[in-house]
Amino acid sequence: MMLPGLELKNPIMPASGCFGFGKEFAPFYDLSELGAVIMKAATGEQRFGNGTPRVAESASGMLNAIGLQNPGVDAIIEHEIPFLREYDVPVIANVAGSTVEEYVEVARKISRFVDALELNISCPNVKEGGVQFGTDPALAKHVTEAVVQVSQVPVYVKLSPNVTDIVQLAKAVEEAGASGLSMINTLTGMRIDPKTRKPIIANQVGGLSGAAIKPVAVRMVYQVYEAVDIPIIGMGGIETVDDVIEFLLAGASAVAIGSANFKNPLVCKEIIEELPQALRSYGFTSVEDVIGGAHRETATTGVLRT
Amino acid sequence: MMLPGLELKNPIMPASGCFGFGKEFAPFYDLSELGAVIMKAATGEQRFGNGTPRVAESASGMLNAIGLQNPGVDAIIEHEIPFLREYDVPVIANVAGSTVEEYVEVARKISRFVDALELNISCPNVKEGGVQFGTDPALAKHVTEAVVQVSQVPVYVKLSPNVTDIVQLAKAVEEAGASGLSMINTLTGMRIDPKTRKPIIANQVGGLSGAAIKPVAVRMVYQVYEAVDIPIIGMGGIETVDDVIEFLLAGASAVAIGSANFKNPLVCKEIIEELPQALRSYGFTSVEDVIGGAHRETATTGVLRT
Amino acid sequence: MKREWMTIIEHEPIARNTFRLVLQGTIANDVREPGQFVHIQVSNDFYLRRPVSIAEVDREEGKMTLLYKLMGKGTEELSNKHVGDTIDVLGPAGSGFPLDEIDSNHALLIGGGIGVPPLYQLAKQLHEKGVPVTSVLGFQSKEEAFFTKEFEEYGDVRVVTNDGTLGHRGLVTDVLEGSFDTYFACGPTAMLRAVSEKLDGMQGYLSMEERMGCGIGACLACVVPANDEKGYRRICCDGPVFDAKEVVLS
Amino acid sequence: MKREWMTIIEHEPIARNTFRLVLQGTIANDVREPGQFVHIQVSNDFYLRRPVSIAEVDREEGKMTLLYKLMGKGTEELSNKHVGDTIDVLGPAGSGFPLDEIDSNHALLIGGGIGVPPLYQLAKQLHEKGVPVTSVLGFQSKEEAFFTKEFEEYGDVRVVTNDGTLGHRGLVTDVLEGSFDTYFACGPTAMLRAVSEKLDGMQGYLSMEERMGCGIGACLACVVPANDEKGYRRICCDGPVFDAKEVVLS
Ligand SMILES: Cc1cc2nc3c(=O)[nH]c(=O)nc-3n(C[C@H](O)[C@H](O)[C@H](O)COP(=O)(O)OP(=O)(O)OC[C@H]3O[C@@H](n4cnc5c(N)ncnc54)[C@H](O)[C@@H]3O)c2cc1C
Ligand SMILES: Cc1cc2nc3c(=O)[nH]c(=O)nc-3n(C[C@H](O)[C@H](O)[C@H](O)COP(=O)(O)OP(=O)(O)OC[C@H]3O[C@@H](n4cnc5c(N)ncnc54)[C@H](O)[C@@H]3O)c2cc1C
Ligand SMILES: Cc1cc2nc3c(=O)[nH]c(=O)nc-3n(C[C@H](O)[C@H](O)[C@H](O)COP(=O)(O)O)c2cc1C
Ligand SMILES: Cc1cc2nc3c(=O)[nH]c(=O)nc-3n(C[C@H](O)[C@H](O)[C@H](O)COP(=O)(O)O)c2cc1C
Ligand code: FES
Ligand code: FES
Repeated sequence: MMLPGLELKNPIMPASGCFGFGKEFAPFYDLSELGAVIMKAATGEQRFGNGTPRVAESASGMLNAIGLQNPGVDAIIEHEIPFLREYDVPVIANVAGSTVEEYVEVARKISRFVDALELNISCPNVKEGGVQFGTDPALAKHVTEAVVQVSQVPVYVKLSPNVTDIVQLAKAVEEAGASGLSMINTLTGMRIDPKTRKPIIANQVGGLSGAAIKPVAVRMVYQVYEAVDIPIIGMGGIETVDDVIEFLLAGASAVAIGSANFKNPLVCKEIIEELPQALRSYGFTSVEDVIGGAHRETATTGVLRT
Repeated sequence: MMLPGLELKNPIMPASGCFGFGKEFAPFYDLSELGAVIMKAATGEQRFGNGTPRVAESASGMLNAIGLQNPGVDAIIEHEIPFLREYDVPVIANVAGSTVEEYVEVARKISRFVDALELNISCPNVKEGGVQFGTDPALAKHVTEAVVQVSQVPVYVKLSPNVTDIVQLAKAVEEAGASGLSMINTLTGMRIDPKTRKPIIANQVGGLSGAAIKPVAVRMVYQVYEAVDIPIIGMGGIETVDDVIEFLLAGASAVAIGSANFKNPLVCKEIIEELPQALRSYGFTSVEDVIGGAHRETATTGVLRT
Repeated sequence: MKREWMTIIEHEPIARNTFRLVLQGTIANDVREPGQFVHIQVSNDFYLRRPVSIAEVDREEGKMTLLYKLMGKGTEELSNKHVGDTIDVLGPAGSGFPLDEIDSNHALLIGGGIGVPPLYQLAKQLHEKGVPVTSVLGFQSKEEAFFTKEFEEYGDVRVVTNDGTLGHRGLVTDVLEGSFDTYFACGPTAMLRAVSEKLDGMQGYLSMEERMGCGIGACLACVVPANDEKGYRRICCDGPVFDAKEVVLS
Repeated sequence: MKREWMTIIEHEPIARNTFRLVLQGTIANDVREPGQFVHIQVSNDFYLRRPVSIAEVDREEGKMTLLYKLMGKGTEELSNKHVGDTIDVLGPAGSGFPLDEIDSNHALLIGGGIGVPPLYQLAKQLHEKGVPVTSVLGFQSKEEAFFTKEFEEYGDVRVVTNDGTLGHRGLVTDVLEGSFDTYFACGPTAMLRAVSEKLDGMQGYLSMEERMGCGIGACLACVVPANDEKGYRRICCDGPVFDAKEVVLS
């Protein structure tokens, strides 16, 4: 499978922030088996992130407010990317920042060492920068243009679901030159503990991920697929091979798996192994055959039921 | 407890669309035990709603696209309200429409027969009208003003979570004269069935409700509580008495329970019975004591843990 | 109608992917008509309940039999339950076949696949009433067939399979000939439509299916268009059984 | 580290709201140090795993003991599991007490409440190494106390309860006097801070707690500020045990 900048053995990759820089998962399986790896966000300088607690549990999901903790773009290039480069797997850098200048700096530096960028304009967990770029189409367009200009590799823009009109955002970044989209990031949420009477997460709000958000993610992928001509990496609540097929049918060309890696560190590998058989059982001949299928299917429900 | 137009025995009420007009739940318990009843949406004329399937299951939640099926405001006044009026319980009418004129007509007619209106500008399941009033602050303000003007009872505006900035919407309807807010309606979502390759719901998209959306709802109530001076009826994923306390701490003055009535038709009654003991066990002396508590609490976590 | 934790007292496979489940509890005492169903909360992992017809009931003993087929995750999880486990049941739900109103000299029962179960209690009660019964039972193949012997206790049985591995090869609509005055059908909507077209003019009752929310008539998830001013019926409470002239099969 | 379905071979209450759980499986063979933990998926109803310390391990027999207290829904659900059930475990996780590096003439172990468990395997291995051990075990009350006898097998024990119903009345920090050269503490952060201030200057190791996501070092949920250029440590893999000088207790 070919996507801009990426030659994928399969459409499965771990989502940014849920896989570190790969090292912690390497003892569990060979990272070369993955379609690609999306690294944890990189910013211009080292960041220490938010206070703890940083995670909270919710029904079929979790909240997180890590706050873009990372060692900074230079340290990532020097200490993290070489490890991933030992594997036969495309590497995608997740690019974050508080200002357009920071995004541009990170993109310029890191794009020489990776196969594609995922432009993170949707992190809800930092006070300044990040998410407003993802909720205002004009700002989204502006930062995308700037990053596309300096990047040596294709740029996928990661969209926030916390918006009234996701299609408008998607079109804005497509116009700005994005080679692809990555969606969705987390929904902003909060948990309050009746015992302490306070938000569980130190940052008060956090990003909701996991199976709970899958219907919102599938809906957004479906809507955006009809409106843009660039490929979509779909994510949000994927836990099983059926979930992967649901995203592909909605219009994703590949998928990323985030929080499910915490439930089961082997989840990506297991789904990759199950995928061929699952495709056959639903009557598909290839992954390409599935992509966007829900937009084409006209048979009546009864026909395919047994 | 007093809220505009409502004298509540307790802060628990069934949410609109999940309780019909009460008749179906009357065999399970005495409706007079409820804090209030929020009726199914009323429109100007009878509506037949969307095609079936209208519901789909998701992780810790469900999608629905009923499409505002209802017998029309006149039939509701004639055939449904009298039944509820036999109980000692405040009745709230959920007012829907496709145009400002329809909202105004429904509100004018029905407000003489109920204790408060819940202005539904947030139904995601009808093609025209409904949700755009809930996503554009100027439109929201306009329809609220018009309805407040003709209503003989206080108007609670029901907000949609499918927006970039919920606070902006809340402020707009407060300015327009809303006596309270009701939040949240459902998040727009989709499920696709790998077997049929099509969206499960005939309407394609539906509204996500249930425990899955609770963190989003709590976050929105928390943010809006800080920005407005009118009371909030909180809802979205409430299933237990702890969930009720979580919404009250976030800033809700009362709560509504929706889809959980389908899992357990006795859920409202059971939570009403459990509430006094739960309040005591967390050290509260009254419901009022809890409302907005998360905004005031400053003790360190350790103190209240045992 | 009530919510109750019923106890599983028997649970066994009876055909390919098909199980027989016997539940004990007071909901069984409340069953009024054949064709009613129960709304089952399989476990906390599922947000919605699953509707399953009551295939047989012993009101005095407080026992009811369900026959169900594995169709997805919920029924699969149900099949893992053991004798002695309890299960969250809402019921008895819906209006069944209006036996009291029915005056028939020869009844034709038509069941397709997992539409067969509610007809079993119906056959039994028609037989008790002295009405001669002919049952047409359609399955995909021999492996999927069940209860064909049991139906014989209450009258003639015509078995049809898609692949001909048991009984007649073809569709239930191939073998509806005879001098019947009333029919009762349960199965996929496509089958119900074919049957009602073929038997147009005869008094008929259809048991319908739709995805449900509440199961008690409050949410309007389960509607089917109707031929009158009201314009619709709720399958969960106005049905699942309807007079064939009452509803519009789309 | 691996993911494995371990079998429950013993499960019993040992104090108020406190349980002893013995698991069998190959994860036990892999345990390296006292103070490591396992990350438990209690059931499908819970999205996050729960970290629980390994209180005792028998590597040869492939058995490990956990001691846990009911603190919420996850531990409550765990307490409903029966002998013979299997449970989804990730482990052994984290770095424990670095026994090989430790050269002590008299070790002081300080455990508060449910911080006591990891010290038990530590006491045992220090004892085997020939290091004299004094254990200070703090509980809220007599009903909450556990394993005080068991610790006596490996050295002196000083029991402290908040309400004085067992041993000394007060806090663990009241009874730390003695000629110790190394201390090992596990308990609430407030206790760890008090202990490390009181024993400032002595070589010390702290076992810490934080809400976790992955439990394997990938998500950065579980960080604690550190005194060096890196600026932080991950409790789940750099810890949970740290040199007291390494981390900043806020
Ligand atoms: C009145 C009535 C009586 C029924 N009686 C029986 C019976 O006696 N035996 C039997 O095997 N089946 C019966 N069914 C069908 C049965 O409800 C479905 O097969 C079952 O709900 C599938 O659940 P699942 O979790 O295995 O499938 P999934 O596809 O995982 O279910 C997902 C959701 O869709 C719903 N759903 C899927 N298929 C159907 C369907 N055909 N009808 C209604 N809801 C559906 C489920 O309830 C659930 O909410 C009956 C349905 C109705 C409406
Ligand atoms: C390294 C380590 C070792 C531990 N060892 C033990 C032990 O041996 N015995 C024991 O009883 N407890 C131990 N704990 C604490 C134990 O993890 C929590 O009591 C448990 O997670 C509470 O889960 P719950 O579902 O009952 O509570 P809930 O409040 O319902 O849990 C909600 C979420 O918060 C997390 N959480 C709540 N309290 C804590 C806490 N104190 N630390 C970390 N996460 C928490 C849960 O894991 C879950 O994700 C240890 C914690 C850590 C970090
Ligand atoms: C702990 C955690 C950290 C995350 N960090 C990042 C990040 O650094 N950059 C980013 O773009 N997304 C980040 N995300 C979002 C995920 O990449 C993903 O978009 C989201 O979690 C939805 O997918 P899921 O439901 O499979 O987890 C993070 C998510 C989690 C749970
Ligand atoms: C089947 C169904 C029908 C609904 N109909 C309405 C409606 O008519 N008007 C309205 O304002 N909200 C309607 N809602 C939204 C609920 O009132 C509520 O806002 C939402 O479901 C979130 O609460 P919950 O998670 O407790 O269900 C409906 C929800 C469901 C599930
Ligand atoms: S399922 Fe709710 S009305 Fe029928
Ligand atoms: S819990 Fe994920 S890094 Fe520690």
